[in-house]
Amino acid sequence: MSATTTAPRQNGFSLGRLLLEGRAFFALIAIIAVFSVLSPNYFTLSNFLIMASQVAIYGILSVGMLLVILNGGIDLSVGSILALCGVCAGAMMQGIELPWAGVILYPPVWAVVVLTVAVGALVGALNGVLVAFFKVPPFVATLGVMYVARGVALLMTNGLTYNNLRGQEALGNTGFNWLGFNRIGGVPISVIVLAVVAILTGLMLSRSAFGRWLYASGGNERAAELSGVPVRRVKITVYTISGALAAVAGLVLASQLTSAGPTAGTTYELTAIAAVVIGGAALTGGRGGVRGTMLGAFVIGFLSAGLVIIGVSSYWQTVFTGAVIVLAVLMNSIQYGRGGRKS
Amino acid sequence: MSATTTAPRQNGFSLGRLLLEGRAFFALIAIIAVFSVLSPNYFTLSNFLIMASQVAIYGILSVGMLLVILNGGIDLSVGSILALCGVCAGAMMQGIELPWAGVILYPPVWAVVVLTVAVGALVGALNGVLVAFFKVPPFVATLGVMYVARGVALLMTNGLTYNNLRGQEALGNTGFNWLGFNRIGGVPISVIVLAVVAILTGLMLSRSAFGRWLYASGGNERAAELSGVPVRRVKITVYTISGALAAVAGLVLASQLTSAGPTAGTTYELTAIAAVVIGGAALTGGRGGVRGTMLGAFVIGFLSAGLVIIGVSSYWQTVFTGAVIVLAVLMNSIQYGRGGRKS
Amino acid sequence: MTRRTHDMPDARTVVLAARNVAKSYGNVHALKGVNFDIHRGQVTTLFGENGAGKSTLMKILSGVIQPTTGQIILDGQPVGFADANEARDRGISIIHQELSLAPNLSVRDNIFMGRELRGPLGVDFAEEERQTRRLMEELEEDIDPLIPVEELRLGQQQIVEIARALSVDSRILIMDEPTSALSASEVEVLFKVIRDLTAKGVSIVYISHHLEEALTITDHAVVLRDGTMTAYAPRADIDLDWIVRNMVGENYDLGSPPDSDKRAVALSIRNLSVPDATGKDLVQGLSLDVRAGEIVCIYGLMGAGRTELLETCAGRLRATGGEIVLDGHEISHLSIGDRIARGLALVPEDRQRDGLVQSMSVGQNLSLASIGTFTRGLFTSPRDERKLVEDTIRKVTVKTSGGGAPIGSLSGGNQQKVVIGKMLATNPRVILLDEPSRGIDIGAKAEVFRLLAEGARQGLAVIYSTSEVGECLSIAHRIVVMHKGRISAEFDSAVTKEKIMAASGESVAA
Amino acid sequence: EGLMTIIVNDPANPYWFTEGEVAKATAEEMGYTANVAAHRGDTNTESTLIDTAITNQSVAIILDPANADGSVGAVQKAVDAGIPVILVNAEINQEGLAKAQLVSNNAQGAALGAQAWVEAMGTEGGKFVELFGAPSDNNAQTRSNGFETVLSQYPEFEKVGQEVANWDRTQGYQKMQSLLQANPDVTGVISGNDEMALGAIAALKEAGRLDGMVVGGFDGSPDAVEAVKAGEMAYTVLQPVAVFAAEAVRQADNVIKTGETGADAEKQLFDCVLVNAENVDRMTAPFVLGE
Ligand SMILES: Nc1ncnc2c1ncn2[C@@H]1O[C@H](COP(=O)(O)OP(=O)(O)OP(=O)(O)O)[C@@H](O)[C@H]1O
Ligand SMILES: Nc1ncnc2c1ncn2[C@@H]1O[C@H](COP(=O)(O)OP(=O)(O)OP(=O)(O)O)[C@@H](O)[C@H]1O
Ligand SMILES: O[C@@H]1[C@H](O)[C@H](O)CO[C@H]1O
Ligand SMILES: [Mg+2]
Ligand SMILES: [Mg+2]
Repeated sequence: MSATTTAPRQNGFSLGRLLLEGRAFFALIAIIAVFSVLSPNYFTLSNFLIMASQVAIYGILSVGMLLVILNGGIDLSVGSILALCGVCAGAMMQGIELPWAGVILYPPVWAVVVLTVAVGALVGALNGVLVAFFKVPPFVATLGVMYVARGVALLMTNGLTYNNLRGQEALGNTGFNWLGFNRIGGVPISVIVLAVVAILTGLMLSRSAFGRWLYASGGNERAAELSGVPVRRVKITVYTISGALAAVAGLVLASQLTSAGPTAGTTYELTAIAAVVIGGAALTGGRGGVRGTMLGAFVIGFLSAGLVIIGVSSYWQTVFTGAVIVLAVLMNSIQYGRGGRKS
Repeated sequence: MSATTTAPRQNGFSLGRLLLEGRAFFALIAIIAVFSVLSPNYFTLSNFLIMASQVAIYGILSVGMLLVILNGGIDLSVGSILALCGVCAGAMMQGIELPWAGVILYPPVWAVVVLTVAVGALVGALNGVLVAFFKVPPFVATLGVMYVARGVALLMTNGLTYNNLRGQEALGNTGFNWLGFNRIGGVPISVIVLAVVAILTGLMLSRSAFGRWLYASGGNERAAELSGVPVRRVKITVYTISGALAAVAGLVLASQLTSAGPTAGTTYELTAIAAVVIGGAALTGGRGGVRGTMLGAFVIGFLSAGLVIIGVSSYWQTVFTGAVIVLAVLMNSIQYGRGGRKS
Repeated sequence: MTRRTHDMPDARTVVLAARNVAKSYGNVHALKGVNFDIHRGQVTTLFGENGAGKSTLMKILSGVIQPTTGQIILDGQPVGFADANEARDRGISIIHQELSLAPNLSVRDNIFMGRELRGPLGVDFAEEERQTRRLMEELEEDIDPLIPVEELRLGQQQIVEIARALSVDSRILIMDEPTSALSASEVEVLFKVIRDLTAKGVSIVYISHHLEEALTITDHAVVLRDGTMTAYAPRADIDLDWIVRNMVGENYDLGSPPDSDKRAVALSIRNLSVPDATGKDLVQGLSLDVRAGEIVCIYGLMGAGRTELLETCAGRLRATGGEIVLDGHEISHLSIGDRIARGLALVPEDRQRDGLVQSMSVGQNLSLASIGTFTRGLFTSPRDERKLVEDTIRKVTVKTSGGGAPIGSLSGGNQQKVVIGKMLATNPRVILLDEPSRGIDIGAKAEVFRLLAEGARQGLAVIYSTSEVGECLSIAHRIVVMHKGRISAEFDSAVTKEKIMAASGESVAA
Repeated sequence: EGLMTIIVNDPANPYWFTEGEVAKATAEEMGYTANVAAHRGDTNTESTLIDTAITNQSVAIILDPANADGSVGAVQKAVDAGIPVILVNAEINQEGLAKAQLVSNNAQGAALGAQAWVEAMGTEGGKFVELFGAPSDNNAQTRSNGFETVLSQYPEFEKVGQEVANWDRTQGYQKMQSLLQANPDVTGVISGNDEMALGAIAALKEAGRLDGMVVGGFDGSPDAVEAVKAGEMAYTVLQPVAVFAAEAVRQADNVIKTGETGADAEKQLFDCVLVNAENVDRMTAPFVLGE
């Protein structure tokens, strides 16, 4: 049994272990090697940065998904929450009209960001409450919320897209595209956001009481409960975080595109789940880690970018994506297949 | 604990039990009642038959999905298999060219049907092998196959739709649209196909050794294995059946549209899963039955048809669909929430 | 103590034998070249400490796992079983130490799962049901063949497990702690069944940590220690002392209750009622006070409501009436975690279901209930955690390669010790133990008793639920007998076994 | 000559498939290498594909934008990287970014279609339903408005239902079935594209209601052409996608070589043509009507 699949032990990062454990790592190396041979444009710093910024969206969603999956749940609503939050941010950037007061409010960008994340967290919390208090199976609760959130996003915009999220100097709400466009030391902000999210989550999982609670309640909810773990609180928290991270992803995406549409993020939940599972997490809960999930997200992102770069037809892209998902997990499974006793 | 959630006992059909157990039943009644009040055209025989024929597609998929879910798995590939099989049928109806022999084969319709179902079963078996032998988690295996099957369907047709599946007298391959167009005693063939599939599956689940094996391995795979249940064979079989039923659904759909396109069935897997879960099955395996699944399928189908008939906007349709899925399951959960001990 | 005390008996009666069987998991050597014989029509009992390798050996003999080296000889012929089904086809069946039932299926379906009786219309359910009823009659249990197994108590589930093994008609029946959740009278019934079977020529292997009980059924005793066989003897030559000496190398006296000085009431249960899912009261208006420093045993038959009582005190179940007062504060509204923080801890009955997180390591399981004690600000302190884990492993004598080992690699008894250690590590003021001795060896039991006695001296209040009268007498200051959700009698430590059993409604068997 | 990146919506629709294929063939004829990629209506995927085009040092991008508003950022990115972008089929709501926007004249086409539909319906009037495309696509609204403009002049026709069927045949089929239940007396269907119209035709056939029903499509796709031939569809409005896809590549080539598209304006509308029983035999290739 290895640290990517059980709760991480406390020995920090180790390249040797990484090599041994994460077969996803080999998949990633293989992908990079193959495409570097096939296209001279693949193995360049600028391309890696671009690909990383593309991975950021999925990566941020995957981290939230990982928490939910560690808890033994699943969150199908992240794509819709992403869209809903993007649209909310768009609406706020366009100004909130208060008809009774006869004014239009233009919140500054930081307020837009905070409020948007709050909306995502709220929708996530709704998932959590449905699952934890009303005992609706996660698949169904989040499937329902997926439809509802998408519908609300469509209703809010009447199907249209908010454009021009750049704000205006005069209104004091410029800076929204900073997230998507700027770079710090050459690294796109979105990649930095992903890194921060991943590191914080990694620390939380390996070093905090909450992390331990999460692994425990995902592994055996009854035993965790009897050991004093507040299992419901843990549940609601992970769905809330997942919702909030979907909002962050929505913000990053809206900022990259400087527009926000209600159909954004469709089927992203599947990609996020695939990343988590390629990264070695078990859908039954209790096993998995951030490092693996990041590898999984990069495998998917680097693969699809590579296929586009070498100009494979979009039909073949579909075929390859499916095949690689299965192969990457197959390698993981062969490794763990013989593992310890099951409960 | 009730018979819809545990392996069915053998006391046959009982209206009293149905009323008591399946809250999905109430959801269905409520839906019918509400829409009948809202539109005079809802509560008519012809509308019920049309709605039933729309339900048929999802219903047939749901039955296969039920078997997989009883086994503790999930099958995300059914929508793609549906498309792939539709396209295969289309290709065969257009004639299979054998360039080396210089002839074009036009198989008769019965052969097309048999071969198409065989293709579906084969793809399903691939899922089964990945899950049973290579220990790939079902979510991932079928997600991968979902992409691959869709890609293959697109490649086969180059993105185009096979039209004109009526066949020609001269070629002896007419009759394909019989499935989708004809009626027996006023009942659309597709509905009859659904009924036959449901009844056979119900019998299999409640009366055959295979049914018990399925419930046993979904309930506790290790215990089942130690008791001599051929758990791998059971696994492969359920995925194979699911694939074959997806092929049947693909045939029915292609026959209804008299055309077969590679993008058919997108996201149908979610609808099928929702039907199974609304019908009271547990995604953890071992609990559920055909009766509940049928109720679930009808709840979804009658709801979405009703929303169209009363002319609700498509955005609100999305919102309502999500809300009803959650509500229907919520009612189920409240019932079972206090249920017995879990393993 | 690696020398056999007797020579092997007549080899012709041996039906199944292990020859030089060894089994290793990485560098854990569970078995180190064991020879073991099963005699036709007799009961061979296997004794040994937790982790000695008993279950491992039995799994090898029944084909569940394969030995690393060595041979299995069936009727004089070397055989190799690919899996449990192959062994069962050759007449060998096993009752596993950990339950292996499908909770969603009925009793009937569990018993015939994988071996369906076929009729003209598929499975012959009526015949299966009839046979199930007959088995239940034979075991003197009133269990409905159509009830889902998940609705049964642990003990009843164990009966189902036994019934399933009996229904196979095997020549060799291996029972790995079949009675750990059974009451004395049920054990009696089982022994009667075993005697009938041996009379018919069926060979039995029996494993139990209830040594006295096991002695009454033994024909041959074999002792395993650290993966090697340390002693063999026929029934005539052994007694309790012999077993313990060979098992652990020294003798243990479970002793008598520690002195106690009456202190303040630590836990006060007043007029408590707990319903089941159907609203029927499993605990009916029960009141009980436990003082700091006092050890109270609750004795009762299966189904007396002890588990519900303890789980309600711990916060898992909700009471419909009554109060639970800890150190003068009503705690009914508190969460489980808050109760633990205030010093009330429960060691649950079913370790697989309620005790252990299979996906976590031994150390993480041990520290799970006391994360707060090694959290500094936002983060946990790995060093403090390691110290806590190592201390606890030593305290409850868990046999493991270290805190990082997966919990599933531990033997059944050692897993039980982890569950006990986890709750002791929370430094409770009141500890509730629900049949904690299930599956732990006599040495470990003595250690647990010593810990409890030591705790009591320092003011710990203990409620200890047990189905073994002997345990009550060895540890309790006060013995409370529960019957059908009420306290039917209370005794001090000077009482006799017979009196206790009579109060529980148990017919004292011969 | 360099790489031309062609980004279409979803090649699983014959319309977009043709768009990509024609553009590719034209580019290759002119000596370029060409990649066809698909964003499937997702602006994020589109943005990713633009990134890739930049990485691949494309000399020009032919783009069918995913969203009138949502694609502006992606186009901007390509322009900032110095790559000329020619938009085809759909517009973006900002001028001065792309070198050219070549689209069919959807308003004209819709009016053409509506007029043909009115003629086919005859004079006594009747009830009809409309199938609406994906709301995220501007063309859906433009066409619907075009229909409305014409039909509002004929009060004898009453629109009794409108459903979104997302350009999709199966959805067209199911929505039509329900619409038919809600309004048993409809005699006409007007559809935003051919796929939805073909779905409606299947539903009408199944209900035995196709006779006497007027179904109008939009696109001029091969399947619709067959349906017109078979007398099942009254007409389809042919979008000259093959023409402007090729023209887009030629203008891109001009920009690469001369810096100018050679056309007068950025927005260039290509008029649609009506295909009905009279001229249907003149179809020579997918989306190409011969003289
Ligand atoms: N899957 C495994 N991986 C690693 N070690 C194992 C595994 N299974 C058993 N062991 C080790 O083998 C040894 C023997 O275990 P076994 O279960 O046979 O003990 P036992 O005699 O049955 O004990 P108990 O009385 O507690 O049931 C133990 O040290 C245990 O930790
Ligand atoms: N989940 C359940 N569903 C239905 N009945 C139950 C359930 N749990 C317990 N019971 C019933 O409640 C009663 C009390 O059971 P409980 O487990 O408390 O007994 P106990 O005294 O702890 O006995 P033991 O621990 O020896 O099994 C029994 O009659 C039992 O059948
Ligand atoms: O113009 C196109 C076609 O009508 C196609 O059928 C759907 O998408 C629209 O944008
Ligand atoms: Mg054991
Ligand atoms: Mg109990």
